Amino acid sequence: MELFLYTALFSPLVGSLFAALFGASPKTKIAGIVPSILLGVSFLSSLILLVLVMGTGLTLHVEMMTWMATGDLYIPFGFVVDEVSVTMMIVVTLVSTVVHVYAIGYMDHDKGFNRFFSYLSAFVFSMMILVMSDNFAGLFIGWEGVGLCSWLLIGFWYHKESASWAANEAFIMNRIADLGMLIGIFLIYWNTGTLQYEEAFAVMPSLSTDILTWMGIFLFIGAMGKSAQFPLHTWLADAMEGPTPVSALIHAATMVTAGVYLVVRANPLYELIPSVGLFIASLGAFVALFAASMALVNRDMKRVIAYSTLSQLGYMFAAAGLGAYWVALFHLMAHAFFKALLFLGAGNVMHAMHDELDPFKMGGLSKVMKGTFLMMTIASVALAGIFPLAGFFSKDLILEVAFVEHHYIIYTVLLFTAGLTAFYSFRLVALIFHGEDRYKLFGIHPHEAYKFMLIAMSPLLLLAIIAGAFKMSYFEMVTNLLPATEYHVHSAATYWIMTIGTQIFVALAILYAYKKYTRKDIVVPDGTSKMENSFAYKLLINQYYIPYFYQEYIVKAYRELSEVFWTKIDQKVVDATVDGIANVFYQTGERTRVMQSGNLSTMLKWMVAGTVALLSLAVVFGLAARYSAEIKTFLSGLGV
Amino acid sequence: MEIGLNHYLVLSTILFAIGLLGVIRRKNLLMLFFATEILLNSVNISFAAISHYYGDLTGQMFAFFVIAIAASEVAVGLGLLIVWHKKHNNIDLDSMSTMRG
Amino acid sequence: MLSPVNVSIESLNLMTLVPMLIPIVGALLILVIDLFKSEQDRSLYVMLSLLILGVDFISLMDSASVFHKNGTIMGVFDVMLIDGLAILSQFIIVGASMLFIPLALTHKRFHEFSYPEFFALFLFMIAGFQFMVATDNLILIFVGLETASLALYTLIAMHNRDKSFEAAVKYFTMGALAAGFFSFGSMIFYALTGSVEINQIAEVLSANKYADIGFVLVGVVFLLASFGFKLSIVPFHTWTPDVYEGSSAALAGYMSIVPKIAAFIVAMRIFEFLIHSGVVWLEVILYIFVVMTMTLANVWALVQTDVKRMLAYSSISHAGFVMAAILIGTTQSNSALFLYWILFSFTNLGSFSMLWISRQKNLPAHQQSDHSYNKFAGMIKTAPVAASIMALFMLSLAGLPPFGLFWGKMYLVSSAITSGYTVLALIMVLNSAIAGYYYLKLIVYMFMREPIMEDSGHIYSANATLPLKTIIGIAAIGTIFAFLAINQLLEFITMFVYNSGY
Amino acid sequence: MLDHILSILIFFPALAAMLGFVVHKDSMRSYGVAVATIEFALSLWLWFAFDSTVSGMQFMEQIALVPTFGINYIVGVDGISLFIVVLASFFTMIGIASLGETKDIKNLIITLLFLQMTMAGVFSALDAIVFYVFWELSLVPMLYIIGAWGGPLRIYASVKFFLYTFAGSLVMLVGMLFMAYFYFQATGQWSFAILDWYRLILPESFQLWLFVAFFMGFAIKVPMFPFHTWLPYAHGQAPTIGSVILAAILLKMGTYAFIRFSLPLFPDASVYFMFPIAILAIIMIIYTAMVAYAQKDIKQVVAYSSVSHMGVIILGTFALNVEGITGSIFLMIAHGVVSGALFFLVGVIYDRRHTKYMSEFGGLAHVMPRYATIFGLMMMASVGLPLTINFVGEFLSLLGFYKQSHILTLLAGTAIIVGAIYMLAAYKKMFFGVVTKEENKHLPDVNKRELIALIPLAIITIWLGIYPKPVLGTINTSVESVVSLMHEKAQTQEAKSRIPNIAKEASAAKNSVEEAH
Amino acid sequence: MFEAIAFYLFAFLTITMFYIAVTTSQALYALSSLAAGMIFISAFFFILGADFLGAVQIVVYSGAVMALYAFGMMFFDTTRDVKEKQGNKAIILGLSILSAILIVVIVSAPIVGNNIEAFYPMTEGAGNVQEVGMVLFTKYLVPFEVAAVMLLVAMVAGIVLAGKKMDLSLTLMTEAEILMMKEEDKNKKALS
Repeated sequence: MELFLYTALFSPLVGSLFAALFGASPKTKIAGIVPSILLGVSFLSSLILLVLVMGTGLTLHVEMMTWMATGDLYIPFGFVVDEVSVTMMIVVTLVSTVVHVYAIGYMDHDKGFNRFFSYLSAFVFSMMILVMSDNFAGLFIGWEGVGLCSWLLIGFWYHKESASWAANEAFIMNRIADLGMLIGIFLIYWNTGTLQYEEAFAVMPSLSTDILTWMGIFLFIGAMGKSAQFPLHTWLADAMEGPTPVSALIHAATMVTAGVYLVVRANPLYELIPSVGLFIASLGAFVALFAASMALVNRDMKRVIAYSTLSQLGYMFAAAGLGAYWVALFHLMAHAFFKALLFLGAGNVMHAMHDELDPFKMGGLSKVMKGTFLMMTIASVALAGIFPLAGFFSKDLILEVAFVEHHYIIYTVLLFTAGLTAFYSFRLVALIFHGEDRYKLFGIHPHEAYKFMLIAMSPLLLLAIIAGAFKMSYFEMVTNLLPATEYHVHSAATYWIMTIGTQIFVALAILYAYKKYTRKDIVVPDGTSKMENSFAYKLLINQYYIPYFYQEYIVKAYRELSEVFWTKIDQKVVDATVDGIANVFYQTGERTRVMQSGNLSTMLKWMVAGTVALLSLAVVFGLAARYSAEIKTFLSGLGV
Repeated sequence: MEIGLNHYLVLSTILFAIGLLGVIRRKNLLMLFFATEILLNSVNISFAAISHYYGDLTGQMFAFFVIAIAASEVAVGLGLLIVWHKKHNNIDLDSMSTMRG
Repeated sequence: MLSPVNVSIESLNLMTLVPMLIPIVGALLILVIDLFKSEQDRSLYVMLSLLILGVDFISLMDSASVFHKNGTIMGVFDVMLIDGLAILSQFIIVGASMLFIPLALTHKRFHEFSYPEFFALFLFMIAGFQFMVATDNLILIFVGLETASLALYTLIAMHNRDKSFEAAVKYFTMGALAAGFFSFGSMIFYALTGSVEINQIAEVLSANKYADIGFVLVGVVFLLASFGFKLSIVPFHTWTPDVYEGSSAALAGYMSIVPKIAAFIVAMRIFEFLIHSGVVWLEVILYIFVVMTMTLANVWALVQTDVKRMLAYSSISHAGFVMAAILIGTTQSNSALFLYWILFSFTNLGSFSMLWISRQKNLPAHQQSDHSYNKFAGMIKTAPVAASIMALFMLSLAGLPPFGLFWGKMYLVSSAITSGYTVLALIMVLNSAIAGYYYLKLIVYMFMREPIMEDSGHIYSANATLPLKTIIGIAAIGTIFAFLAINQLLEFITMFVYNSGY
Repeated sequence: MLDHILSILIFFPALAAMLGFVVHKDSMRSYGVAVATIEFALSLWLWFAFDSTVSGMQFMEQIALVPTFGINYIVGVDGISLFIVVLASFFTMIGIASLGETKDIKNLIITLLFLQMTMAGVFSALDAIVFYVFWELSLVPMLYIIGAWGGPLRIYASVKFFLYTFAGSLVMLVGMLFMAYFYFQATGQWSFAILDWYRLILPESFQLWLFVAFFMGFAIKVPMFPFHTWLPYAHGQAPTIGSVILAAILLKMGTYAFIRFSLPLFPDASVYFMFPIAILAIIMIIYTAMVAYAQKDIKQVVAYSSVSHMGVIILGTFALNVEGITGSIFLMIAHGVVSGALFFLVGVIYDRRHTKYMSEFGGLAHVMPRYATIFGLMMMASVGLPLTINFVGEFLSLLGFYKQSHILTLLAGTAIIVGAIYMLAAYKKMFFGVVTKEENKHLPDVNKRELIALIPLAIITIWLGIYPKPVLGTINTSVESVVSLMHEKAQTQEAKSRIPNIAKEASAAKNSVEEAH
Repeated sequence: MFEAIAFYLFAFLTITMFYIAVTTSQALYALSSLAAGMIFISAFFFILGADFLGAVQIVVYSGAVMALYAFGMMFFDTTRDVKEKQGNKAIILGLSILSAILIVVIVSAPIVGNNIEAFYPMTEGAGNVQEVGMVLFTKYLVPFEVAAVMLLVAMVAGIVLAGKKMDLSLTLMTEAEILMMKEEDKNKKALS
C-alpha cells in the first residue's frame, strides 16, 4: 500500500526532474509527455488509495524518515492518506493531469516549454506534500513549496515586467500569511509539544480557550494568504499574468484551496473555538460578495474568473467556518472541476484570440469554437449552481448550512452572491461567444484549440456535470474523519422554497446577463459611457482602490522608508558615528600636533608648564590636606 | 633676625625661578645654558643650607656632585654648540626646527 | 677629631660593582687600543664591545644566582643595591645593548662608527645606566644618569648631520632642565627627611606619617618632571619625536628601550613607596599621566607621515602604557613591566633595525624624510620577505596575538584588572585599538599600495649585512616565538620582583 | 594521529602556507587545491571519527603554554564547533579551487591557507587566550585579502574592518582577563581554560559586566546592529573569495562565541540581557533587510542580507533552549553555505561585467539560464524556503525563541517577509525583464571552474535541507549539555525559569515512554 | 646679625646678578654677571660652613666653567648684541611668575621636620674639608668614581664633537666619495 502512496507522491517529482533535465535545451515534446504520464500514474495511485480508503475505511500512515529532531522537537517526513487527504489527492492529481495534457498543446509554441513542465510537476509534488503530510511542519513545506512554484509559474514569462511583478507580489503576500501560519505552528508546538496532527489535536481540548483562539487565528492567517482572502486577496487577480493552465491548476483548483484544506484539516481545533469559526464564516461570506462585485465589471476574462474563484473560496470558508467541513471540502472538489474547466476554456479562447483578454473585443466566438463554447457554458452553469450540475449540490448545501445554523445574514449574503455569480459568469459567456464578431475589428482570426486539448478537458467536463451525484457516498466516506453533521432544513416546504427560489433567482440573473450582453450594439467601452463614469463602476473596476492603496501607502512607503534607513540612518547616523569617533582622534591629532612645533623654546616651555601645573595641583592638594579640618567646618557651615 | 633654613630655601627657589625664566625666554643657546647653570647652582645653596642646619654632610656631597655634573654638562653642551656653529654659523635655537609635527 | 675608618673588604661587597666595572674597563680598553693603533676597522670595536657586554652579561648571571641565594645585597657602604629590580633591569640593559651594537656593522658607512670613541662612549653609557638602576641613593642615580645621558647626547650628535645635531641639542637642553628638576626634587626630599636614600626617605616619611604631605608632593612633582622627561611622559615628551628622527634608526631604537627601562626602575623605586603609602594625589596624577601619555601620543602618531617619527610617538605611548604598571604597583604589575619591556625590546629592535637597513643616504624626490610612509609603498611586491617581517613587527607592536608584545600587554592589563583598575584597563585596551591604526597604516602602505618606483626592492635592504640580518632574525624569532618563552620569563621575573619586595 | 587531529587541522595549512612561498607561481593553484583538499579530507575524517552520542569535548589536546598564568594550549571539538570546522575547510577548498585569474595569486593562496589555520583554531580552541589568539589572528589575512585584492575603497574598508573588530575584541580581552581573575579568586589558580570557567558560578552583578565586555567583542564580529557598518564596506570591497569566507565563516565566530562563552558562563546575565539583545536582533532583521532593499549594488544586498540573517542566529541563540540554540548553530552552517554561495554567484557576474550594479543587468535569466537557476535556488534558500538548508535553522531558531516571547518572535518572523522582499526584488532586477544592455547579450554562462564551487554548495543546500539529521543530531547532543549546564548554574529565579531544565524533562519523557510501552 | 647682613647682601647680589644673566641682551654682560653670581654663591657656602664646597664652587665654576664659556663665546662671536625673538611674551611672563610664586610660596612655609636624624653628622672639631673627604671616600666613593667616569665621558665627548673629524660627514657622503677621501688622506700621509 505504501507503494501507492509513494508512487502518488513522488511521480510528480520524478516528472519534474525529468523535465528539468531538458531545462536548458530547446523544446522537446517528451519533456511534456513524460510528466503527464507520470501524473497519470500518480492519479491512478491516488484512485487506488481512494478506493481503498473508501472500501476499508482504513487510513494509511507512513513515516518515511526523520526531518528535524532536536530537544523535544521531532518532525518526521510522515504522510497520511485518510478521507480528507485522499479527496485532495484525487482533486489535485486529476486536475493536474488534465492541465498537463492540456498544456502540451497550450504551451506548444513557447520557448520555455520544458521548463514549464518542470515547474508544473514540481508544483503538483509540493501540493501532494501539502495535502498528504501528517504534521504541520510537513504541511508548511508543501505550503511554501506551492508558493515557490506559484512564483515560478506566475513569473513564467519573466520578460514581462507585469508578470515578474505579479509573481513577486504573490510570493510576498503569501509570505505575510505564512508568518501567521508559522506562529500558529510555534503555538501548537509549545502548547502541545508536538506537530503531528493526531497528537496535537488530542491534546488541544485540555488547553485554555485563549491559546486555542490564538492558534486558530494564526493558522487562519496562513490560510487567508494562500486562499487570497481579504485583505490579502490582491495577488490572485494579478497572478493571472501566468500562463492559463497555471491559472487553472494553481489559482483555481488546487493551491488556493489549500487554505480551506487547512481549516478542514484543523477541524478539531476550530470545533473548540466557534467564535473564530464564525469569524471565518463571516469573512468568507464577505469575500464571496466582495469578489463577486469586482467580477461584475471587470474587463479581463481571466480576472473575472479569478474573482469568481475568490468568491467561491469565500463560500468554502463560510461553510468551513460554520463547522460544515465536509461541505466545504465537497464544494472545494466540485469547484476544482468546473473552475479548472472554465479556465482551460478561457485558455482556448486566449489562444484563439492571440492572448487578447478583453471579452468586449471578442463576441460571436461560438461559431468558431464550438467545443470550447460548450465546455465553458457548462462550466458556467455549474458555477452558477444550476441543477443538476456539480455546483448546485455543493453550493446549495452551503446556503442550507448557513440557513440551518441560523446565520441569516451570511445566508442572505451568500444567496445574493449566487445571483451575482450567475450574472458575471454569463456576462462573460455572452460577451465571448455571442453577439457580434467584434474581434474582426482587430483583425484576429480565431481558431479552435487542438483536439487533444479538448479531449483532455473532457474529464473535467464530465465531473463538472456529475460530481453532485457523489454527494452521499462522499459524505459517508469523509465523515469518518470530519464531524458528520447533516444539514437538513427542518421543514420540507422551506427546503423546497429555498431551493427553487434560489434556482429561479440564479436563472433570472443568467437571463439578465444574456439579455444585456448579447445585444448587437455592444461596443468596446472607451471610458466615455455614463456607466463607466459612475462612482460604483469606478470603485469596482479599481478593485475598491485597494491595490492603489497598497501601492501608495505600503509598497511605496516601504521603499521610501528603506531608502531613508539606508541613506539617512545607516550612512548618516550609524556609520557616521563610527567614522566620527575615529575622526575625533584623528582630528585631535591634527589639531594638537602644532604643540610639537620643533622649536626648542616651546618644548622647554611645555616642560616648565607641565611642572607648574603639577605644582599648582600639589599646592591645592597640600593646602586642602593641611586645612582639611577647617574646610570641613566651613563646608558644614555652608550646609553641604 | 635669625637667618633660618627657610631664608636659604627661599633664596634658592628665587634663584631657581630666575633660572627657569632664563630657560624659557632665552633663544641664544649659549645663554640658555647659562640659565641651566643657574638652576643647578640655586639648588646647591639649599643643599648646603640644609646640610648646615641638619649637621649632616650628605647635602654637601650632593652639592659637590651637582657641581661636577654641571661642569660636565658644560663640556658636552659647548661641544654640541661648536659643531652646530661650524655648520650653521649661528647658535640661535629658532634656527633649529627642521623637525616638527 | 675624625676617627679612622675601619671597614673590612668583605663587608664592602665589592662584587656588586663588577657588572658596572666591566663596561668601564672595556671602554677604557677601547680608548687605549685606539691610542696605540688608530684607524682600526669598526668591526673590531663592535666585536670587542659585544664580548665585553657578553662578559658583563655573565657576571650579571652570577649576581642573579647570588641574589637567588641570599636575596638583596647592599654593597660599598650601602650605596650599591643589588636587588631583583637591579638585576632584571641590568639584564635588559646589557642584553638590549648586545643586540643593538651589531647594528653598527652596516653596509654603508656612517660617521659615528668611524670613531672608536663611539664604542667607548656606548660602554660608558651602559655603565651609567647600570649604576642608575643598581642603587637607591639619589646622588648615585643622578651621577649615573648624567654619565649615561651625556654619552648618549654625544652618540646622537656623532651621526653628523644637521638633524642629529639638532636632536642632540634639543635633547641636551631639555636634559639639563630635567637635571635641574631632579636636583630640586632631591633637595626637597633631603630637606624633609635628611636623607638622599630612597628607603631611608620612605622610612622617615612614614615615621612622621607624611605630616608634610604638601612638601612631599612638591618634591614628587619635580622628580616626576625629571623622570617624565626621561620616560617621555606627556607633556615632557616633546623631545622624543625630534630626537628619534634626528638620530640614526639604530640609536633611536636603542633609546626607546634602554634609557627608559633605567628610568622606569628609578621611578619604580621612588614612586612605589609613595603610592603604597596612600598618597592619593600621586595616584591621581600618575593616572592622568598614564592616560594622557597613552592617548595623546597615540593621536599624534596617527597623523605622522614618517615611520620613524610614528615609532617615536608609539614608543611614547608604550611608555605610558607601562607607566601604568608603576601606578598599579603590585607584584604582578611590576613583573608585567619587565615582561612587557623585554618583549618590547625585541619588537622595537626589529622594527628600528628594519628602518636602519633601509636607510638611504640620498632621498629620492618623492620622499620627504628618511623613512616616510610612501617609501614603503608596495614593498610586498619588491621585497616580500622584508615586508612580511616589518609587518610582523608592526602587528606585534599593535598587540596582535600571538606575537611578542601581546603577552606583555595582556599581563599588564590583567594586573590592572586584578588590582581593581578596570577603567584603566579599558582605556589601555582602547588605546591599543587606536594604535592599531597607525601600525596598520604602514602595513597598508607595504601591502596594499602600488610601488612608487619600479625595482625599488634593493633600497629596503641597502644597508643590510649579515650581522644586521642576524639581528633582525633574532628579533623576528623572539617576536614570533615569544609565547614559548613567556612562562619561563614570567616565573623568573616574578621571582626576582617578588623577592625584592615590589 | 587521530589524537592530534585538531592540531594537525590547525597547523597543517600554516605549514603548507610557509612551504608555499617556495612553490612556483604557476603551480600555486594546484598546490593550494591539493593542500586544501587534504585539509578538507582531514576535517571529514574528524567528522567521521566524531562520536555524536557524546556531549562533551572530543579529540582534546593539552599542552602547557604559560602554566604560571593558567594559559594552556587546549583544543577540542564538540557538536557545536565540529561542523563549522568542517565548513571552514570546505570553503577554503572550494574557494581556492574556484579562484579565477587573479593578480598575485600566490600571495592570495598563501593568505587563504593562513586564514584557514586561524579559522580552524578559533573553532577548536578551548582556552580563552588561545581562542583570542586565533580570533585576532584571523583579522590579518582578511585585512590583506580585502586590502590587496579589493575594489576602489579597499583600504578604507579593510582598515575599518580591522580596527572595528580589533577594538571590540580588546574589550573582550578585558572581559577574559576579568574572568580569569575571578577564577583565580575562587580557586587560587589562574586558568583560562573554558571548561574550567564553566564550573565557576559568578554573582549576577559580575555576570552582567562580563557579559557586556564579551558582548562588545562578539557583537562587532557578528556584526550586530548598530555595530554592523563595517560589513557592507568589507563585503562591498572584498574580492569574491574574501566575501565568501568572511560571510561563510568569519562572521560565525561571533555567534559561535556567544554560545561558547556568553551563555554557559553567564546564564543569569544571558537571561537578563535576553530581551535587549532580542530587540537588537529584531532591528538587525528588519532594519537591515530594509536597507538591503534600498541597495543598488547586488553585493551590498547580499551583504546586508547577511546581517539580517545573523539577527535570526542571535535570536535563536538567546532563545536559551535546546531548540533555539540548535537551530542557531544549524543556521550558522546554513547561512555559511547559502551566503557563501551567493557571494560566489555575485562574483561570477562581477568577473564578467566588472560591475555589481543591478541596474546594469536585467533579463539575465535569458542569457545565463544555469546561472539564474543556481542563483534562484540560493536565493530561495536565503529566504528560507523549506527543504533548503536555511529553513531548518531559521525555523528552529524562531521556534525556540517563541518560548521566550511571542510578540518578539512575531516581529522577528517578519524576517521571512522582508527577506523575500529584497531578495525577490533584486532577483527581478537582475534576471527578469528583457536584456537591455548590449554587453549583457552574450555573457557566457557559468563555467566549469565556477561550477566546482557552486554545485557542491547547491547539493549541500538541498541535502541538509531535506536530511539535516546527521548534523542536527550531533549539534543537539552538545547543546543539551550546554543548556543543562546553564540551568544548573543559573541563580536567579528568572533565569531558572527561562532556561529549561533538561534533566527533568528528559526523565519525564523517559517515564512517559516507559508508560507508553 | 652679621650672618643676616651677609645673607641679605649676598642674596641681593646673587639675585641681581642672575637676573641680569637671564635678561640682558649682551652676552658679555650675561657671562660676567653669571660668573659674579657664582662667586657670590660660594659666599653662602662659606657662611654655611661648607668651606670645601665654596672652594670647589669658585674653582670649578668661576675657573673652569666660566673659562670654557668665555672661550665658547669668543668662538661664537656673540660679544655683540644678541637678538632674541620672543614669541608670546605673556606665556613667558605668566609661566615664570607663576612658577616663581608657587615655588617661593611653597618653600617659604616651614618645611623641616623636627626629629631629623643626621645620617652623616658633622664631626665636632674637624674641618669641613676633612669631614667631606671622609664621607666622600667612604660612603660616596662609588659616586665619586662614577663622577670621574662622567668627566671622562664629557671630555671624550667634547673632544669628539669639537674635533676636526666632524667637519666632513661620512653619513652624508656616498661610498664613492668616502673612498676618494680615504685615498686622498693616504696620499697626503705618504707625501708628508
